[in-house]
Amino acid sequence: MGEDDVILKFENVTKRFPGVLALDNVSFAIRKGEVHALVGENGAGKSTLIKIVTGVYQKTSGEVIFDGKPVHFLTPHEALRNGIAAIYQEFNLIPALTVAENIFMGHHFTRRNFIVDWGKMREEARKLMEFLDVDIDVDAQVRDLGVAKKQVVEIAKALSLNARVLIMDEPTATLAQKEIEGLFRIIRFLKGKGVTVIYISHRLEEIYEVCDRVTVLRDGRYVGTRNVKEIKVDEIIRMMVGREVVEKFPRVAHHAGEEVLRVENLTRHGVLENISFSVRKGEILGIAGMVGSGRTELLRAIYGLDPIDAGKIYVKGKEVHIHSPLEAINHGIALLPEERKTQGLVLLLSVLDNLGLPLLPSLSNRGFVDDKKLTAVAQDMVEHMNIKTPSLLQKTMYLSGGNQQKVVLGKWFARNCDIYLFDEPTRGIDVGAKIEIYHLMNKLIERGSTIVMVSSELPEILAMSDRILVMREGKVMGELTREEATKEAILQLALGRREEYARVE
Amino acid sequence: GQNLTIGLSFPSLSFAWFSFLEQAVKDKAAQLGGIDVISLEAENNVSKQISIIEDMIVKGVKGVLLVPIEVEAVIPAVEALNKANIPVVTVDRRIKEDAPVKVLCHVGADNTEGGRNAARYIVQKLTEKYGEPKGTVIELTGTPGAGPAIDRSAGFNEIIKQYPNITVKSQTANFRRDDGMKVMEDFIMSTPQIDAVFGANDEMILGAIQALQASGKFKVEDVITVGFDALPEALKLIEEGTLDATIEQFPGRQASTAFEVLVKFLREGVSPEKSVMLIEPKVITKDNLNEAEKSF
Amino acid sequence: MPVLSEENVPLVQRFFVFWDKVGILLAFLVVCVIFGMLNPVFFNPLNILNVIRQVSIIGVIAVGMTFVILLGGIDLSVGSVVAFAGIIAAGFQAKWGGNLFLSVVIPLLIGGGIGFMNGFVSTKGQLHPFIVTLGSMSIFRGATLLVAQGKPISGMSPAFRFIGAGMVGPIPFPVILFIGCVIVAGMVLKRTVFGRYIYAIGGNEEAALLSGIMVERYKIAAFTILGFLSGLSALILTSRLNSGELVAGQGYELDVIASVIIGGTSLMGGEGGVYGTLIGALLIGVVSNGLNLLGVQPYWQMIVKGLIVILAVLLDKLKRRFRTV
Amino acid sequence: MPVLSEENVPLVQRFFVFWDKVGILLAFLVVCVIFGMLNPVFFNPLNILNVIRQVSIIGVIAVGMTFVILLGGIDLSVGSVVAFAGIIAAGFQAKWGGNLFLSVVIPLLIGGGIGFMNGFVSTKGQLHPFIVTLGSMSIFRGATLLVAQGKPISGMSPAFRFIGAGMVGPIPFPVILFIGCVIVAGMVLKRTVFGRYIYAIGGNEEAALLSGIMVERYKIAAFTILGFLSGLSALILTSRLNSGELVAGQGYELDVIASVIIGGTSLMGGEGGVYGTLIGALLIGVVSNGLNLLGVQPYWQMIVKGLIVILAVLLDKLKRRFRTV
Ligand SMILES: Nc1ncnc2c1ncn2[C@@H]1O[C@H](COP(=O)(O)OP(=O)(O)OP(=O)(O)O)[C@@H](O)[C@H]1O
Ligand SMILES: Nc1ncnc2c1ncn2[C@@H]1O[C@H](COP(=O)(O)OP(=O)(O)OP(=O)(O)O)[C@@H](O)[C@H]1O
Ligand SMILES: [Mg+2]
Ligand SMILES: [Mg+2]
Repeated sequence: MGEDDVILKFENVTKRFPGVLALDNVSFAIRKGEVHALVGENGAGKSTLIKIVTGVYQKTSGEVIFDGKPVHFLTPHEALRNGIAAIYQEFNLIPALTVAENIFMGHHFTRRNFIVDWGKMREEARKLMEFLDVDIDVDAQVRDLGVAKKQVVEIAKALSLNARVLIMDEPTATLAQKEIEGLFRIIRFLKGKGVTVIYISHRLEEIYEVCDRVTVLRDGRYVGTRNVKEIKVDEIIRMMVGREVVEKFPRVAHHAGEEVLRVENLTRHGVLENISFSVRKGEILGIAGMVGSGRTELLRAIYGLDPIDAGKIYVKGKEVHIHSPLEAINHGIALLPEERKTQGLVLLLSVLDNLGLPLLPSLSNRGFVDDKKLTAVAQDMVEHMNIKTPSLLQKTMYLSGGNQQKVVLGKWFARNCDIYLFDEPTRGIDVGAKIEIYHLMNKLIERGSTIVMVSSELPEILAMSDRILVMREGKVMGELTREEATKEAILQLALGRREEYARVE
Repeated sequence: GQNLTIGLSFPSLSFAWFSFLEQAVKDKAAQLGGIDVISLEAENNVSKQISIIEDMIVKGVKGVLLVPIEVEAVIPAVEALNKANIPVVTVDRRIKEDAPVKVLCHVGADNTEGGRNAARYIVQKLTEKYGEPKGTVIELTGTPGAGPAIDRSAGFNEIIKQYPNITVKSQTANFRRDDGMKVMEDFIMSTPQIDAVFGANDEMILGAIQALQASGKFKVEDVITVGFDALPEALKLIEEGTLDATIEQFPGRQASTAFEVLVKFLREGVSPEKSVMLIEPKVITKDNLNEAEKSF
Repeated sequence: MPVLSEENVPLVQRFFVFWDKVGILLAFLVVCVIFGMLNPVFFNPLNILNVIRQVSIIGVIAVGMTFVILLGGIDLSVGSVVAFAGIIAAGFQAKWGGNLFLSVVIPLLIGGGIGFMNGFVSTKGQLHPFIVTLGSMSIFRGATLLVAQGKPISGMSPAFRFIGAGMVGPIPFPVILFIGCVIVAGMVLKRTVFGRYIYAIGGNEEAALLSGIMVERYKIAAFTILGFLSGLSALILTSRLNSGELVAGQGYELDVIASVIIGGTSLMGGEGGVYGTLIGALLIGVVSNGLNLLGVQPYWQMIVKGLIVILAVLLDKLKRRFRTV
Repeated sequence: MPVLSEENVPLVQRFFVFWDKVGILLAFLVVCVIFGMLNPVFFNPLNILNVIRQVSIIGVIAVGMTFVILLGGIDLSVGSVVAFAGIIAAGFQAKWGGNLFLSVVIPLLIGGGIGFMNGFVSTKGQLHPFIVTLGSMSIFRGATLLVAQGKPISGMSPAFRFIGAGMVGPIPFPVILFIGCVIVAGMVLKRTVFGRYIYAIGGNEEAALLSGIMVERYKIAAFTILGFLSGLSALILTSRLNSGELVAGQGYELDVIASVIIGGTSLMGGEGGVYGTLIGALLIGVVSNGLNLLGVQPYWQMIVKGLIVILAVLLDKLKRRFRTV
């Protein structure tokens, strides 16, 4: 490979955080115009590496060579000016502002260089939405969007920059099939225009669809770079984990018991319409649907976070009226929210405190926390879920995205509940850890709990659910049994072709 | 006849001295009969006082009794009163003398002279004690920048400076009792010998007395203590022998005289004989307690 | 997603959507109408101009404070800046040669300079502006006393007095300055890149940074603007009082911040605007004026003022309850 | 994941990790040593007890304010609560029968009650506590004047005077109350469920809510504690001054909040603690005492105080710069 093909080159890049060596002498190169995948377990150092490129973090030592010259960006501003843009793993949107403005934040269309040209901005935003083939109102406030739509806005924002190098850190973690296909279309389009794309994902199958080469990091160290065409998934996984990982979905058969949760005609004007379903003990109910189909809203309504306009909820046969999460918890219901940073974690607190949060009342004695018990429970969770953290006392804000997600999961796994509502539970979690989590879910079922799982990852929902509910525009379009469920069947329902697959109840 | 509406604007209700003044006005009004008094305080804020007077003009008061927060800053409000043909009498503090505005009359005491009187009293007492004017005097000054604080301190120092053997240590205690106590506590730590304390108002000297009593280092009786304003509480301590003296400025007499002048002008069109009536500030000690205006 | 069409929206809700836009304005009008009914003088045009003029001193600062609070910051030093810039203005008028140009420009520059320092120290030092400006509040109160040597400075020239006491036709000049500031600031916030960045930074500082916005620079700029406007307020005040006062501006910070918050700008940053601040400042002014006109006793004034402020914002926030009905 | 062992950490960095824990304490000690060198009286045990006693009035409130600020709230009404509870205590002592029990218990209950109201209105009404407590600041200042009819109330019984002026051995009783509050609050924050919830809510209210914490209840509780401690401070102050003062507590809010922030508690909530507040309050007290001992002029005191506050927190924050080197 000739030097002039290379656009970005890492030479012995090292990054040290207090107590953590996040990157250890990483050296590799990225070629002009390629789509380069970057993979590795949670905490391997992927996000850190890209943040060093874009000037969010400063490297401890080593060299980043961009376009043949060593660069050292001190702020994202400098990186952007040099044509390097990124979609970060966590959202970087401004909730109170509109979609259009968020897309062009930092590079507003202007007249005379300082007057904002609103018309042009909305027009261009609308064009981007069309290009992405999604239905998002460019005048809506970002705070009113679900996670997936926010992700789409992030993508639009990155596209609007006309960057030479575009970095995407897990852009598809919450996207459903249709949106993912849209994204791939765009990546190919960009590639055609000569843009270099660095693509980070834990969904390895995606790499085969769009990427040319793949680089693997493990524990902050460079493992290797391969042509995607010449390497099998198993081999990538082996490079990532350092050992063989065999079964992908460790699903065991369950015996469904009595009914534990029944929802009848649940309605929330404008969001949910006449939703009815029931789940039995020992079951996993999957909920599938497109972006914005109302799945999150459904879980929130059950959990007492949003007021409902009509409908009834029964827990173990008794009608309940839930107005707050505490009431839900008292009825044995737990919700794992979809946005870990804003809803799942107290970032300022340690891993220990976060894991303990829902447990404190049961781990205390006359109001005093029993720290020994708490530490034991938390330690147990960290080991079970393989949470990578220098210590239990590390603040969760310093964990990698996937490890943060594991803490959110662990928080609820540690507490004994009858009904778990999981919203995108494995978002951002690496392959190896996912299997651990599926094992844990199985354990919960064995323990006699019930799981309702919203997921945009079709293989996961297909493999883990006993039954699958498909939603569209706030309505239940149909229910599929394990036998009926296929990728095609779900997509048909989710896209609105009810007649073919709907089951008469 | 028709009820007369008179506005009273004064700096702040948080200082008891002004509530005596206000009360005196109200008593006088009740005595004269047929008068509504609208009294408004300005939270010690000059621009608020101007707003208040503007509001009084809009409301249509017939006359204004004014206790200015600052001698200069209130002039625009007096200008506005002049323009609206509303007579104004100033009480306690006089607006700047050469200001191009009309004031019907000024009734007041002289804070600078009060400060001088306090200093003279202390000098006399020190002379009695040591046979010559010498010793260490603590001066607790009022809120920095506030008019009365400036004047009282100026008068006090003008006299004290004439005696080179008297050392003055000054610190502000913001006209507050808690600050008076705190600052005094610190003086007690830093000063080996304290002969006298002057507080530019009674609140501060009362706080200082608390500090002296609690110190164990000094006995209040051995320290010459002088306050200012002759509040009932101060008078009571003078009676008990804890406080030596306070300066009386007769707020009640000031207020009722001024009010009478104003009402007379409004009702009978009679201008006062003198345009300035000064009431001599008086040193109140155990010997002339009965001359104090307020009872305790 | 099924979007409700206009006809489907219940009337109540449509009302509250409307309210959402009008916000505190309604509460303000309610207060005005009540005062007007209790005392008709209240609606006298002279009184109305009177109130706006009274408000302008606080209001001009509140316009600047809106920028800072939109960024999620706060500034407690504004009162001291008013005193310091005021004493300097008075000094140039009455002591140091009486040059009109200097006595206008220098105080504005000093105000801007102090604002810059506040912004610089808090952003570069990563200190919360609350503590930095608490420090400068004390520093510049002391500096005021030091410069003036403990005595107010008076005697302004007629030209200088125009700033605070002049009239343009029937309109007091301070009113023109104040309303002018509101309009310009409104335009800046809504239409310029600078304004949009203010919202972005206040809404999510990290996101703004990652979007390539030079966060620190804009923060410092906002504090500088506030300092500058505090300087302007000092000019109005000094000119109105015909004197540089040492206790000027004491306690202004609370009135100013209250105006901004009552006007609906969030102390967390990112939401609000300067028109709300206009209403907020007017509300505070009107309550004080109305109670004075009614001749309410001072003790009761404090109590009633406190209650009205709380009730007004409560009324404004009630809408939230209904918005998600 | 490679965890760095102790030996690998560079010495400088280890120093700053240490500093991180000690925080403002170091800055505080530096200030103390400087004052001690300038005037040896400063380190006289009597003076040290003197300072702590002076600080206890602000300090007791600051302990309560730590709870509220940890939750991301703020309370401006504490000064007025001190005045109101103080005048009530004085009233029960000197006017309404002199019952010791009532004159202690009623002010505490009133303080707690006002705190409860502040918390209730701001959580249920979804108003920022800044504006709610700005309102109650005005309301209870007015109420104080109303109750006292404009005159301080004095003449406390010896038993009541023990609260503020008594000694237990060589230690002033207020010092014991203050340090007691710090220790209890420290335990509550560190060891109880309630304390942990405070941090969780302050760190991320939504996450706390989703974890099943009754956010509103704890917020109201924190305001109630603060109100109660303001009532305690009022007892100490009234008892020490031997009088219920009208201007009592004016401006306390700023000193109290400054103590908490200087002590390292974040105004954004979720970070900090009450031991920091202890140091913060002591720092403010020591600066004032030290400057008084040196006989620094009032103007310069203001300037120097402002500078020291800024420099101390700056010194404390410098560590951040180094932590991520
Ligand atoms: N600001 C920080 N302070 C301390 N440690 C950090 C910080 N940021 C990241 N780390 C640590 O650095 C390591 C690498 O994190 P990074 O976020 O790069 O992982 P990642 O490969 O992106 O993982 P994931 O797939 O979970 O997102 C992790 O162990 C993480 O805990
Ligand atoms: N507070 C809100 N105000 C207005 N609209 C909202 C609000 N919250 C959500 N919505 C809209 O309601 C719809 C349902 O969103 P929801 O998040 O439940 O969908 P979802 O199926 O979970 O999809 P996602 O994958 O985006 O989370 C979306 O179109 C979303 O934009
Ligand atoms: Mg990552
Ligand atoms: Mg969702």
